[in-house]
Amino acid sequence: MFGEYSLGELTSIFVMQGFAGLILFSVFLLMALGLAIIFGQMGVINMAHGEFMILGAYVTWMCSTFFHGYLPALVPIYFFIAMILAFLVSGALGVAVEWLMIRRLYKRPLDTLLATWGLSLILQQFYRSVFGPREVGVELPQWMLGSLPVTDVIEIQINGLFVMALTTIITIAVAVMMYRSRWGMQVRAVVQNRVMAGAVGINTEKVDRYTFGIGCGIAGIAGSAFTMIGSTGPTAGQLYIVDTFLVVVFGGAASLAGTIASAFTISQAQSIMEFFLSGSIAKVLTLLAVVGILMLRPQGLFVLKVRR
Amino acid sequence: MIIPPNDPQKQFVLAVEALTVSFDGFKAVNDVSFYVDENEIRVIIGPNGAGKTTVLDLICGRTRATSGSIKFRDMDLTKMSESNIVLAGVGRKFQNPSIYDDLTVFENLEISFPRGRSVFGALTFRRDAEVRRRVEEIAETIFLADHLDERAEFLSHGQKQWLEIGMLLIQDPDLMMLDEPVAGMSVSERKKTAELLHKIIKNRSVIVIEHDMKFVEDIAHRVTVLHQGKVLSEGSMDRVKHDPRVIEVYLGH
Amino acid sequence: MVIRSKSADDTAFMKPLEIVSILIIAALILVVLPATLDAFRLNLVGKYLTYAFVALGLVLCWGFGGILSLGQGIFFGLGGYCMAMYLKLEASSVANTKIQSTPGIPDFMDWNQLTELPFFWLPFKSLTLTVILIIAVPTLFAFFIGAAMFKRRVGGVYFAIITQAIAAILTILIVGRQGYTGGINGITDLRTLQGWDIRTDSAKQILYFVNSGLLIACILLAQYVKRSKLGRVLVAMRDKEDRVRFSGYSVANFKIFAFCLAAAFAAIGGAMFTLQVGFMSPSFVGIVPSIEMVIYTAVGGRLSLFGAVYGTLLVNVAKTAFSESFPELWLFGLGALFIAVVMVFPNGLAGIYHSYVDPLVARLTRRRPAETEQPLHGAPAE
Amino acid sequence: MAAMPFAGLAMPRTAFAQAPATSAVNTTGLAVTDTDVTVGILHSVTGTMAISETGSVQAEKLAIEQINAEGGVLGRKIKFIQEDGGSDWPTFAEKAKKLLVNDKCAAVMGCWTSASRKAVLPVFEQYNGMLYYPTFYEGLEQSKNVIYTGQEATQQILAGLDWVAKEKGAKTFYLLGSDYIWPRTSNKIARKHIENVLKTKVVGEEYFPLGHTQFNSVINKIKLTKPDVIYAIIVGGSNVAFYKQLKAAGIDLNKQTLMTISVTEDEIDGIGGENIAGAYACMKYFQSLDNANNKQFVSAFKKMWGDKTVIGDVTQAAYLGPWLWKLTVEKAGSFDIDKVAEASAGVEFKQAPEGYVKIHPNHHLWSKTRVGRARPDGQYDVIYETAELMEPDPFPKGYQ
Repeated sequence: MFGEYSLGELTSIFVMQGFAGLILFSVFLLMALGLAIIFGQMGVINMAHGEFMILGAYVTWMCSTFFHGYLPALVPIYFFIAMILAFLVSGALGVAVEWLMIRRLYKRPLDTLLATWGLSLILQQFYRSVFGPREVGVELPQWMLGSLPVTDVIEIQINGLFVMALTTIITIAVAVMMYRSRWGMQVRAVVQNRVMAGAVGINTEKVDRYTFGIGCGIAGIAGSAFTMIGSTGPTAGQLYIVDTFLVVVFGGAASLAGTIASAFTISQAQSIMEFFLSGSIAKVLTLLAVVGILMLRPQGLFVLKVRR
Repeated sequence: MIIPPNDPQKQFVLAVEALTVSFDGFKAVNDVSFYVDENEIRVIIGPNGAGKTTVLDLICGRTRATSGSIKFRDMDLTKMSESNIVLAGVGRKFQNPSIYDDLTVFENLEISFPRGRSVFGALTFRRDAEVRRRVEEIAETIFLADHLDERAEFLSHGQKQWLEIGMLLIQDPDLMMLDEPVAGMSVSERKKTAELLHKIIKNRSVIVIEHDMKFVEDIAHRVTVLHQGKVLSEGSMDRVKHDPRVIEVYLGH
Repeated sequence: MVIRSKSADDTAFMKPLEIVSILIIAALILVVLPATLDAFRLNLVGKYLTYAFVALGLVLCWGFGGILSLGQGIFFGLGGYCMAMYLKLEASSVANTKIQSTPGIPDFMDWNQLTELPFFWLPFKSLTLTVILIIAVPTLFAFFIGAAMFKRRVGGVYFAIITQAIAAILTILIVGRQGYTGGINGITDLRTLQGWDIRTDSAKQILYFVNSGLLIACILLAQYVKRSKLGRVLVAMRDKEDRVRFSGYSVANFKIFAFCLAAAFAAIGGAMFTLQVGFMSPSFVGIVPSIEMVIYTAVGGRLSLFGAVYGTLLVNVAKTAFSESFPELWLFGLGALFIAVVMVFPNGLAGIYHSYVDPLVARLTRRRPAETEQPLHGAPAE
Repeated sequence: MAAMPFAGLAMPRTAFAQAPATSAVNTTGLAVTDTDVTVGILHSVTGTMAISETGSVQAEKLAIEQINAEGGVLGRKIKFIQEDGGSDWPTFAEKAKKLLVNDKCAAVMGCWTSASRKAVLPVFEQYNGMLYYPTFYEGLEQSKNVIYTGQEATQQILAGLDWVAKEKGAKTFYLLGSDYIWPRTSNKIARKHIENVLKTKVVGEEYFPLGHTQFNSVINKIKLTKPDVIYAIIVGGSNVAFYKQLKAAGIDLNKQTLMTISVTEDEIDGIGGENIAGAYACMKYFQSLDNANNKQFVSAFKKMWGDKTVIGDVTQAAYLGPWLWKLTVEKAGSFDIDKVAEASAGVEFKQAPEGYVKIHPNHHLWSKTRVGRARPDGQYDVIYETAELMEPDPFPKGYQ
């Protein structure tokens, strides 16, 4: 298929394709981070993860409408405010959900799956009733649109760069929180031995609640960022859920490094196959490969071998 | 300090040789060898984290060895599935009582009865006179004859331990492995358990992990002391008790 | 030995109360509903009852075995597609399709420039082969999934997510390969079964009874499995998988069996669905219907075979009633149902029955408690 | 469990003076009384399709209200029963059956996706109902019991391709689509036309699963092959992702010609006008259409449903449904389905917002095809329309 193109053209395309792979990687990672915290650290299956993302997207849309209508001067920076608000709103909803629902179900992971599925249905209908069944369009500030021309052919998408930067920052923040902060220590302590952690004075309920809240908050940020590249509608959250879970599970739930590696592997595989094959087939092959590997390595790519 | 087989031709029930398992570089069991005779009661002692339970896990196939061999009669257990190891005649009781809470005592024992253990065997399994007789006989032995209809969930801790022993017993294994059978029991329950063990160890080899030294002394033919994944000492209780290294790491404090 | 335990005698295939329960169900779906509902509503109930097959299978594999599959739609769909392929071939006789460029093949193939029947359609020219394949294809597929996963000890949440991914893959494939599968429209416009018009009201009535008969047969089969030692091994496995393994059972084989049986039930339901509704589409294979089917089981009580039927009927009747009057509210209701059944009534209708109705009946009839049905209300799976 | 018919809005009573006797106009037991007649509205108001179908429901309700205000049909006020298809095809079939069998609706306005239409079609044929189906679709279908008020694929596609070949001198095309029957069939027709009629070239053809959100790889392929025209038939949420990513990748639609047949003003609402400005859409109706009928229609629609609502091709086609039915019933002088079906051919609607439509004997509509160019404010500028009405041809020779 490449016979008719010059070497220069091919090189440029491969550079851009590599960049496309990186964007996909960032997107996958951003989707999966919140879930990796919730599922990996707490063992909770949050089927409403996509709906928390969409909540962030709706918050962003509301900000966009508000700033364009009332504070046009601040439009160039509204996106940052929107992301912070998205984090807070989704996080707050997460904390409430944990308090009302999840905390009673820690011993029954499969049941949390069903309960959060119910939650996702309720949230979808809520969005439909409040924001209407149609998709809403988020108007981005001018500087986030378009691309930077590097050569004649190679162009780097600004929103792609933005997503990559955001993903990097959030990943580092999560890593620092998990492995350097007191809170992270407490979370890991609770994960490993709930009773003991309680006994040494850790408020396990509070740790659970905020862990869940932070996971949901990150989902909100992801949703906010995805308004740049995807759609915002009541059912848009469902588009992400299978991919997200596969990334987390494939990475071997418990480790951040695993999630990163898995997002990287899946995104590269998909992006490369999409280039050489048709979109549909690429998707099927990627999913099949992930499922196949999970069957061979049920604990995911990265997991510590321990005495059971 | 490992006692090598005096006679290389001698047939042991269990021969563990150079057994090693490492978890991400950490050697939980390191080059362990020991041999169990017919009808021998072997007790494994050692401080927490010495690798005692891991050794049992390795024998019954729950954990796979990194290297080394485990021979049960003529079979190499390291290559067999858990269920085949059981079918070969190795039974194992877990540290925490591992019974089926939702089933009655009768059903608990019945499930362990060595018949109809394939899928279609289980579908066509009949609760005939022989099953009933065996179950009732075992229940009598483990002091639960009056509790056959009770859901296992409602048994006391000690009774649960006995039930699990009963579940092993009904399989009639050649090699029985008990992980802390008296842990968490009251004094009177302990006594009864000792009595029970004495009754059931006839005609089979037994490996016991135990912390209670009085109890160990009471039943052990030979004792193996593990420390940090290695065999520290082996021999009669008397001899082990006086081994200075053992005193230092274990009995001393 | 003189000790006689009640358990020891308890070898009957059904306890008296279970016989009563099944008679009530049989009376309800074979007599009461047909007598009181018009043809349209009865056909609807018939459609709902096809989902009850799936719920029944889930009781065995999820309730008893602790294996939550979020991909039962796969098997429902495969069973339904097998049936639909047969009916479509019958509907695509050369006489019926003479306006096509290639007469004698299904219309959607013609639209996609296929000029001959793909090889995997050929077996569906025979009714006998079709009936065999309706069961065999989904069961074998379940066997392969099960063997691959359970032998490697994939369980719990991982299994749930992987089955979900497989459902997603299958949907994309069916939708994308439309020349072979009918694509997103599914296989539609099915008319006759061996010349017998399945679209008439009388045919639908007959199919309703066939469906109900099959459902009762499946309940009896499930009851047999539940009452056999295999049923107890499944419960035991859900409690203490390792203990079962160390009692000499191959846990994986038992799980595969439960999963395959559930798949076979689902497939029968799918085939009956196709017959009664007259088409099959990929919208049953996907994630959403698969999870909805789990909720039928949960509402009925995940440990109750009879509950599966009631749960399915209740949820679907509620869905129809709600969406006729308040379509916007239905999703709130369904969502709340998911949450309530998990948080407040983990044993569903059967649990409510056992905790409220049963004691009441016992008091009224002054039976001694020892004779009442001993519910198996353990902690919910996992 | 009975549904609650939502009565039409208040209306002048005087209009029902000269109504013919019910026994004469309704010989088959439809829900027709001396004062009113019941029709069904069957669309998804929940689930993924609610996004698209909302506009259709609104348009149908508007048409019914206007008809009632003018005196109804054969002197009878239209009442409607609305059912929710829930974006689920079997539910559509179930509800269709309910509307026909239980509620005896004289006509049903409904469905959006081909899949839902395929699911209800046997129901309408078996129970002899009348369906007015509004969406542009792939063709290959024709039924006595359906009036297709949207365009079939050749009507929509051919004129647009001719235009782009002539005006833009396009020689190479890249075909894209969501992976299901409508885009695939439409692209098939487009490819035949491009290769056999225009004698130009297709340099790529690709499909994505419904709901796909990552298009960077295909955008790179497009950059590599540099087609003169991107021909895109992507639907739903994927649309939004596709156009946003296209714009971000630096493809300026003012320089790169892109033609779509799937993006109406409704979709632009979600995509954002600034992301798609410059693209060409080819369909029969745009909200900005400049004629008196349309101005009236747009202002009535906005009055009823709010200033911010937009009207796309399908919404307009849905609006035609109740009107065409009314005109047909009055032409036939009867509500009987058979008579309505028979009388349909030749019915003309001169007040159609799109200008003028006429029902063809094959139950599709004669209509003009137009090309619009997307503006940043989410509207289209109509830049071309066919001189003649396009004849509907659901089974096009040479395109199969």
